[in-house]
Amino acid sequence: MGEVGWKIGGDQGEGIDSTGDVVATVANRLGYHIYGYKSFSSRIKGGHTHYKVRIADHPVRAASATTQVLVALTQETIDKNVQELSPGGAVVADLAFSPSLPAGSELTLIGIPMAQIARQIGNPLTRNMVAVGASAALLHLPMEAFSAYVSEKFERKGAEMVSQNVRALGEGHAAALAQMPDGLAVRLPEVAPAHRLLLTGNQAVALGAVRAGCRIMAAYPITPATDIMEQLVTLLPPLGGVVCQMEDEIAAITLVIGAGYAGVRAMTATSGPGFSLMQEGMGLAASAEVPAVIVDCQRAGPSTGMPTKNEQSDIMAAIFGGHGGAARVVLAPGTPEQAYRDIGHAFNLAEAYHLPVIVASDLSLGEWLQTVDDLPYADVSISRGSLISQAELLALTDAYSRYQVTASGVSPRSLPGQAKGQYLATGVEHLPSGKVSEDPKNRRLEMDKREQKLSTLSQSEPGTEYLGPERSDVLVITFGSTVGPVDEAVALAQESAAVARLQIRRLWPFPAAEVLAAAGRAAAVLFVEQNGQGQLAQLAEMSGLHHPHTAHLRRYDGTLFLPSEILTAILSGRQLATAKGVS
Amino acid sequence: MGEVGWKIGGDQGEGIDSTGDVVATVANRLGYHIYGYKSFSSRIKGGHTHYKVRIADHPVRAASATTQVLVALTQETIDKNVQELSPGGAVVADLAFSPSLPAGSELTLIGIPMAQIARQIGNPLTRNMVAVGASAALLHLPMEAFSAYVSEKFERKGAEMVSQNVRALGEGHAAALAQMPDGLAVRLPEVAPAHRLLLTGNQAVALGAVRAGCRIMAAYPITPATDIMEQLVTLLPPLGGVVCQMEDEIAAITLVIGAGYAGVRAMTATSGPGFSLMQEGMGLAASAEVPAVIVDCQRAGPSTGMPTKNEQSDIMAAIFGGHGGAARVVLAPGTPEQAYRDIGHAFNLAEAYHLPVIVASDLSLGEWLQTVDDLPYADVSISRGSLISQAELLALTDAYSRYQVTASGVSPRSLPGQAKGQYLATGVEHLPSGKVSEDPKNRRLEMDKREQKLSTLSQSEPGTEYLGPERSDVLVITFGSTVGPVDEAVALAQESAAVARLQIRRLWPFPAAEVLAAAGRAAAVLFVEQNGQGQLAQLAEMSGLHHPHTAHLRRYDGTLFLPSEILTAILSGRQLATAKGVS
Amino acid sequence: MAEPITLADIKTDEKSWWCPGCGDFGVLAALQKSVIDLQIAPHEMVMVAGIGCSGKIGNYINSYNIHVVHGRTLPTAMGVKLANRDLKVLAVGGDGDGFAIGMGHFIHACRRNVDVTYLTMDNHIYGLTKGQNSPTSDRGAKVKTAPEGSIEAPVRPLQMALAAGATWVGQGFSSNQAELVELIKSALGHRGFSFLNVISPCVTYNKVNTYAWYKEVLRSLKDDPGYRTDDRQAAMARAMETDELVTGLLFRDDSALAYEDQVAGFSTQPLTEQSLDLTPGQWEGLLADLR
Amino acid sequence: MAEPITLADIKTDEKSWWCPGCGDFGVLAALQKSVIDLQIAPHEMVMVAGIGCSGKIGNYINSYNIHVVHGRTLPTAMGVKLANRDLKVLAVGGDGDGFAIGMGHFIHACRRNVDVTYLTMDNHIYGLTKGQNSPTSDRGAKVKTAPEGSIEAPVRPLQMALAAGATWVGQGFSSNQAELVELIKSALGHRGFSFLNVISPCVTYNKVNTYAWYKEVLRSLKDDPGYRTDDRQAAMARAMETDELVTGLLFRDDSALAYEDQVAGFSTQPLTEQSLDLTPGQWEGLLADLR
Ligand SMILES: Cc1ncc(C[n+]2csc(CCOP(=O)(O)OP(=O)(O)O)c2C)c(N)n1
Ligand SMILES: Cc1ncc(C[n+]2csc(CCOP(=O)(O)OP(=O)(O)O)c2C)c(N)n1
Ligand code: SF4
Ligand code: SF4
Ligand SMILES: [Mg+2]
Ligand SMILES: [Mg+2]
Repeated sequence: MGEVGWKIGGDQGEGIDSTGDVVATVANRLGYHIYGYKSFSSRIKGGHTHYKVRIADHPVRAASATTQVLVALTQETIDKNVQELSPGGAVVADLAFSPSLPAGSELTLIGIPMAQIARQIGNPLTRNMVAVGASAALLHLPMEAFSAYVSEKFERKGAEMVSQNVRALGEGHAAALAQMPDGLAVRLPEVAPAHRLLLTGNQAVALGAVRAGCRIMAAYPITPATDIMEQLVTLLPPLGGVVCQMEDEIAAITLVIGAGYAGVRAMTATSGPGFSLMQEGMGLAASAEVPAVIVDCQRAGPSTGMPTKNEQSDIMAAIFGGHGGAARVVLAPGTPEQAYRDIGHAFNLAEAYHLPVIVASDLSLGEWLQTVDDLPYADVSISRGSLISQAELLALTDAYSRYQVTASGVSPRSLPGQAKGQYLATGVEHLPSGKVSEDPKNRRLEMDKREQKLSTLSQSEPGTEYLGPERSDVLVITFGSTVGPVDEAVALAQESAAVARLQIRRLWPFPAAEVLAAAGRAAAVLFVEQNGQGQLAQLAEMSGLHHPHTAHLRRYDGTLFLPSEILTAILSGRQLATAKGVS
Repeated sequence: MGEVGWKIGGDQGEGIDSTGDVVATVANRLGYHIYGYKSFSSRIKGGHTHYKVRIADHPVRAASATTQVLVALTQETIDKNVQELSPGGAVVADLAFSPSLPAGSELTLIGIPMAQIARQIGNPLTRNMVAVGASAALLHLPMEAFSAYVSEKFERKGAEMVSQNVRALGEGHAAALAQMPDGLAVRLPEVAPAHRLLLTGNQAVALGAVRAGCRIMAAYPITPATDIMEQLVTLLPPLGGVVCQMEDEIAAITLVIGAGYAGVRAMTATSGPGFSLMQEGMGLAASAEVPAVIVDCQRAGPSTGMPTKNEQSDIMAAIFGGHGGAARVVLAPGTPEQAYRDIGHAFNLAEAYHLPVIVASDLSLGEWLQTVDDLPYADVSISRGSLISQAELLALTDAYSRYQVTASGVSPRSLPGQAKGQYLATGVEHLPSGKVSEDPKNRRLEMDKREQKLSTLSQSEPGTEYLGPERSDVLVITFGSTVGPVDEAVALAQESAAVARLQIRRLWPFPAAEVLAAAGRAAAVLFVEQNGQGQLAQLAEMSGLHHPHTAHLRRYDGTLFLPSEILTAILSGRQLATAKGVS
Repeated sequence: MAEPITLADIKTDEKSWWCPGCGDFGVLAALQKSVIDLQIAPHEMVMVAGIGCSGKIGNYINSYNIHVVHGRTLPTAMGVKLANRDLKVLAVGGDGDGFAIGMGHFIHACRRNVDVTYLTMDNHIYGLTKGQNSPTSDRGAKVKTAPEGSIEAPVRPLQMALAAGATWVGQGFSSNQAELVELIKSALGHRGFSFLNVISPCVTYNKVNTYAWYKEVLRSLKDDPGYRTDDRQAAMARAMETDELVTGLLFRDDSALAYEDQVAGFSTQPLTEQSLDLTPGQWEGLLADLR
Repeated sequence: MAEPITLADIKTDEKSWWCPGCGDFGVLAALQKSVIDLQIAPHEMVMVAGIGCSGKIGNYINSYNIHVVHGRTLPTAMGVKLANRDLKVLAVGGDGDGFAIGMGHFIHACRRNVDVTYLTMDNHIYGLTKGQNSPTSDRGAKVKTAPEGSIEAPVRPLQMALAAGATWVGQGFSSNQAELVELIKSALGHRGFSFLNVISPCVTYNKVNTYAWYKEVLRSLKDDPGYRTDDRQAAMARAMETDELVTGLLFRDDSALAYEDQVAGFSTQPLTEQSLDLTPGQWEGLLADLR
C-alpha cells in the first residue's frame, strides 16, 4: 500500500480551495483514493489556510500526519508546515516571495516564478495552475489528465480561459521537471484507472435527499451546513421542487413541519446555533406526529464557538434538547456512503414513525472530499410509511382518528386534500381524534403511544456496525466521521492485539443491547469522540454500560484525530485491561 | 394531628380562585397550615375547575386524597367530586341549580340559595362570599377572621363593596348554621394563632430575586411562569428596577445577558416552550462567561403539552439542551423556602462562576399556595463574586485579561464603565484577553477553564438533602415539588420500615458522590419523579449509580402525586430488596 | 361530492373555549360564512393556527388544521402551500402571536408573497395568558405587565404589511359581519399573500378597546368612495393619518406574482402528486459530475 | 484622564478580518472619527455586535464589546443600557443579522425607544457565509441561494423603522465619510432609539450593488434643502418614492421620551451604582402582605 500527502497553503481567498480540488479530482479520476482536508478560518480573505490531499492506492478515511509535497504560496506556509514534511520531500514555492527553508533543512526546495508566469500568460489568476502543473511533475502524474480536467472546468468561461490555464499547467510542469532532483522520495504506486466518486458528506446528503424524494428544503445559511442548501438549490428545481432560504432556523423547521403535514418529504440542514433554535419546533413535530428531517452538521461549540472547526458535541442536545422530553430519532453517519443511506433512511423513518429524525453529521464528514466507490441507487428506497388511502377513509364508519392508539405506536396518517381525512394536528395533548384534551388517562395512552414508536423502531433494526474479531482485547466505540481515523488505527493495531470497533449508527433510541453485548465480549473499552464532555460515553453509561476497564480519547481543540494517536490509545487501553488481569 | 380537606368547584372564570384564596388566607392567619391546589384548564372562562385547600394543624406539602367539605357551584362539581368525600362529609351547594347527591349517598347536602342571596344584596359577584360564609360555619372557624380579611381585601374598592361582601359572608354563615346536622364529621383541631406566610413558589422566587438584588427582569408571558413577572412588576419599580416584557423569550434571555454583562443582577422566567427558545442564548452566556439567571417553571410537555398541568420533564433539556455542550448550573427547589434560597443562591452562583444558572421549578411549586414559617432575611445574602476593582485595573502593568486561566476556572471580571477594563466578550472561542482565536492549545485551555468552574462548584457545596436513618431499607430519590408528597409518604412508611429520602437540590453539576454514597447505604432505591422518561434516574445512572434494586414511580398524566401511592411504592420497593435477600 | 357545503360540514362538535361575548366568535362566524359562500370543501382547506385564545379557532372548523407553536403560523403555512398548491391555506392567530414573537415571520411572509391568507384576531391584549401587554396595546393602557400604563409605541400592523410589500392588506371588525365576510372572501380569493387584521375585542381583559369604543372610532373605507386600493403610498398615508382606526381593503396588487409562481422550475402540480422516485438513469446523471 | 481621546485609544491591535476594499472599513473609520469627535471614552461605550463580517467591527474598537449570537444585538443592547444608563450603547450588525433573523427585535426596538444607536452595515448579501441572498438583496439578484435571481421583495429598512415608530432614522454610505460621520454623531447624540442604515458594499460577493452602482443611484437629502426631518409621514413618502436610494437624516423626533425615561420608578442613576441589599425592615415590609 502506498500513498502521498500533498498540501497547498497560502492566504485565504486566494483560490487554495479550488486548487486542491483540481489535484484531488484528477488523482481520483486516475484511480487513486482521496481524502481532502482543509484548514480555514471564519473569514473571507486573508489569514493562512491550507488544503491537504492524501492520495493513496487504497481507501482512506482520515487525514494523514505527513506530507511529501508542499506547495507554498507564502513563506508562512513553509514556516507553519515544514515540520510535517517527510525526509526526502519537496517544497514547491512561488519565487515571488523569495522562499527559504529553515537552516539545515534537507528538503528539496523547488522555486518557480508562479505569479510571474501567470502575469506573462495574461491572467494572474492562473498562478495556482502553475502550482498544479508543478505538482503533477513531482507526483509523476500524467499531464493529460490535468489538462483534460482543467479544460472541462473552464469550458463555460470560454476558450481563452481554457488555453491560459492549460498553458499555466504546462509551464509549471516544465519548470518543476527542470529542477527536480533525482533523489526525491515522492512515489505514488501505480493504480488502474477507476470511475469512483469524489464527494463530501454534504454532497452525499443533498444527493441522498433527492434520491429519497425530498422536494422541499428550507434552511438558513450556516457553516458548515450551507453547502447542503447550495447543492439542493440546483438539484431540486429540475425535479419541480424548491429550496426556501428562510429568515431564520425557526422558520425553516416550521416550514418543514408544514410541508411534512401536507405530505411532502421536506428537510432542513443547520449547525449548532441554528439547531438550538429548532428545539421548540422539533418538539411540535414529535407531539403532533409530523415527519421532519433535520440535518445537524456539527461544528465546534458552544455558542458560535469555532465555526470552521470540526466537533461532535451536539449529540446530547440532539437527543435531550427539547423541553418535555420530546421523542426523536438521531442517526449518525460517518462516511459519505453512510450519509447517503442515512438521509434516505431518515425520510423513511420520519414517515414510518411520524416524528423528527435528526441526522447528526459533522464538519469533517460534511466538508472534506473523499473517494467513494459508488452511491448505489438501490441503497436508498422510498417507503412512505403508514398512510390511509382515500378509499379507506370513505369506507370508515366512524370519524377518522388520526392518533389512534396502536400496538406499534404508529397510527395511519391522512393528508390534506383527502376527503373525510380532516383532523387537528396540535402540540397540545390530544385525544386519538386530535381534539385537545387534558384527560389523565388519555394523556398516558398518547404519551405511551408516542414513546412506543421508539421501542418499535429499536426492535426492528440494528443501531450499530461492528467490525473486528468477536472477542477483543479492546473494543473502540465511536461515531460520526471519527470512524475514519478509528478504522485506520484499528487496522494498524490488529498486528499486535485483537481490536474491534463498534460504530454507533443510531444515537437515539440508543442501541443499548448491542452496545452491552459487544462490550461484554471485550476486555477493555475505549471511547473515541470529538467533544469535551464524552457525550457518547455518557449515553452509553446512561444506557447501562459499566465496563470495568473503560478509557476515553477525546478531542475538542478543532484539530482532526490522527490514526496514530488513536493507535496509541488503543494500545494503552489494552495494557489497562491486561494489567488488571482481564485479557 | 388533624386536618380537613375543603374544596370548591365551579365554572372557570367564576371567581373560584379568589374564593379559595380567601379560605386559605384566613385559615393560615388563624394558625393552620395550608396546601392549596387548583385544577384548571388552558382557557379563560367555562370548563370545570376546582380548588382544594388542605387545612391542617401540622405542616403539609402535598394535596390530600379526601375532602370533607365540598362547595359546589354547579352540579358537575358534585358529580365529579362526590366520590372523594369522606363519610360524614358535607356538600354545600347553590340551590340555583337544584343540586342533588347520587342516590343512596349518606353525605349531608346543605343547599343555600347563594346566587339569590347575592342578587338580593345587590351584587351577584358576592355569591362566592356566601359560599365562604357557609364554609366558615361548617369548618367551625370564627367569622370575625373572615370579615376582617374580606374587609381588607375589598377596602380599595370602597365601603359599599366591603359591606356587601361582609353581608354575603354573614348570610352564608347563618344559612349553613341553620341547616347543619349534628353528626357532621368535620373537625378541625384547635391551633394557636400564628404569623406564618402563605405563598406560592412563584411568589417566593420573585421575593427572593428582590432580596438578592435583582433589578432587571425580562420575560415573555407564559403559564405557569407569568406570575413571577407580574409579581416583580410591582416589586421592582419601588427599588428603581424594571420589568421588561419582551417580544419573545430570545429577546428576554439576550436582554438578561446584556444586563449581566453590564453588571446588574438580571433574570428571566419561562416555561418549557420558552425555555427551548432560550437554548442558544444560554450557550452564549456560558461561552462569553456572563452571569444569567433563568427560572424554568416547568409544565407538562412536550411542545405546548398541557400548559396548566404539572410536570418535571425539562431537566434533561436544562442540562444538555444547548449545542456544543455549554456549561450550566441547574438548581431544583422543592418548597417555597427552597425557592427563595435557591434564587438567591442562583444570583450568587451566576456571579461567582460567570455562567447561566437555571432554577428548575415546576407548576406545583410555582402555583400552589403553601404555608411557610418564614423566609428569613438571613437565608439569602449577596455576594458579587470575582470582580476586579478600578484600582486593580489601573494598577495592572499588562492589559487586562478577562478570561485568564486560573485554578478555579474563575477569572476576575471588569464592568463597563471601568477604565482600562475594556474587553471583548464573545461566544466565539477566544484568548484569555477576549480576542477571538482558533489556536488549538488555547482552545483546550479555555474549554477546560470553563468546565473547571463546574468542578470547583461541585467540590465547594453539597447538592443534595438527606432525611432519614443512615441505613435504610428503601431510599427514595426525588427532586422539585415532588419532595412534598414524598416526605409525607416517607413519614408514614417509617412505621413499618427504615426509609430515607434524598432530595437532589442541584441537578447539575450532578452531585454524583453524594448520591452514590446515600444509595450505597440503602437496600433498595426508589426514584419518584414527574415525567415519563425517568429523567432523574437517567441522570443518576449516567453519573454511575447502578443499584441492583432500583424501582421507579413516575407520573406524567398531569395529576398530582398523592402520598398514599408513593407509600405503596416504597413498601413494594422494600419487598423487592428483601425478596432478593438484601435487606 | 357535488352536494353544497353547509355549516354542518365545516363546524366541529367541540364546545367553545372562548368567553361569552369574545370578539373571536364574530370572526368564526364570518369565516364560516365565507367558506360556505366560496364553497371551499373542508378537506381542501388547511388552517394553520397559532397559540392564544384566537388560535383555538382551529378547534371549531372541520378542515385540516395544524395548531403550531406560538408565533410560527406563517412559515408553517408556507410549507403547506408549497407542498400542495391546490389547497386553500389560511393562517390565523392573535396579535401577540403575530406581532410579538411572530413579527419577523410576518414581515418576511409579506415580502415573499406566498399564496396564503393571514388573518389576525387583534384584541390589543394577551388573552390566553390572562391580560398582559400586547404589541398593539395602546400607549398608556394599564395591563398586568404595565400597571402604570404601556410605554411602548404600538405596532401598526397595516403599516408594517404595506412597508414589507404585502400585496393585499385590509382590516375588519368582528362586529361588522357584512364587511368582514366580504374582506375574508376577497383575501381568500387573492393570489398571493393577503393580510387581514381583524379587530376582535377581548371582553375579559381589555377594558380600553371595547366594542363601544371601536364603534365610536372606527371608520370604514366604504364611506370614502374616492379611495383607491391600488396605490401603496396612498394606502400607507391613510394608515398613518387614521392611526389605523379604519376598516376595509386598504391595498391590493393583483399584478404581483405569487412566490410559487416565480420559483424557477417549481411544479405547477401539487408536489404531493408527483412521483418521488428517480429512474436509475436520472440517478446516474446526477452522479456523473462527481466522477 | 483629561487627556483627549485619540485614535490610539480606541483602536485595537487586531489585524483586519475583512477583504481589501470591503465597505466595512469605511464604517469603521467613520465610527472612529465620530467617537473621537465626540470624545467618548472607550470604557464608557459598549458596542454590541452581531454575527457576520460586519459584526467583526467589535474586534477593532477598543471599547467594551459584546459579540452576541446572530440577530440578537438589540435586546442585548437594551439590557446593557438599562443596567447602566450612563454608557453609550451602540448595536451593530449586518443586513442578515438585523433584517432576517433579527427582524422582530428590530421592529420592537424601534417602538420601545431605548436610548441605543443601531448601526447596520447593509451590503445586500450574506458576507460571512459566502454570498447568499439577504433580505435586502435586490429582486432578481443572482446569488448562491437564488441562482436564477432573488424572487422576494426586498426589505426596506427605513420604511420598517418609520412604520415601527423609530424616533431617529437615517441612512449613510460608507464611501461618503463626511456625511456618515455627521450621521453617526447625530445618531449617538439622539436620546432614544436611533437607526442608521449604512450602505457598505461587499466587494467579494455582491457584484450588483457595487460602489460604482451606488454612486450612480444614491441621492443625498443634503441636496434637497426643502426637506424637513420632523414629519414622519413625509419621511415615509420619501423613502417609498426613492426606493430608499437616499442618504441623510430622514426623520427625527426629539420630543419622544426614551423608554428608560418613561418606566415608572426607574432609577435615574445607573442601576450598577445602586446598593442591592434591602434592609431587614424593607424585607419585612414585603412579606407583611403574605401573612
Ligand atoms: C414560546 C411560547 N411563549 C409563550 C407562550 C405563552 N402564550 C400562549 S398564548 C400567548 C399570547 C396570547 O396573546 P395573543 O397572541 O394576542 O392571543 P389571544 O389570546 O389574545 O387571542 C402566550 C404568550 C407560548 N405558548 N409559547
Ligand atoms: C443562529 C445562526 N444562524 C446562522 C448563522 C450563520 N451566519 C453567520 S453570519 C450570517 C449572516 C451574515 O450576513 P449579514 O448579517 O448580512 O452580515 P455580513 O457578513 O454580510 O456583514 C449567518 C447566516 C449563525 N451564526 N447563527
Ligand atoms: S380572554 Fe379575551 S380573547 Fe380570550 S376568550 Fe376571553 S374574551 Fe376572548
Ligand atoms: S465578504 Fe464582503 S462583507 Fe465580508 S469582508 Fe469580504 S467584502 Fe466585506
Ligand atoms: Mg391578543
Ligand atoms: Mg450582509
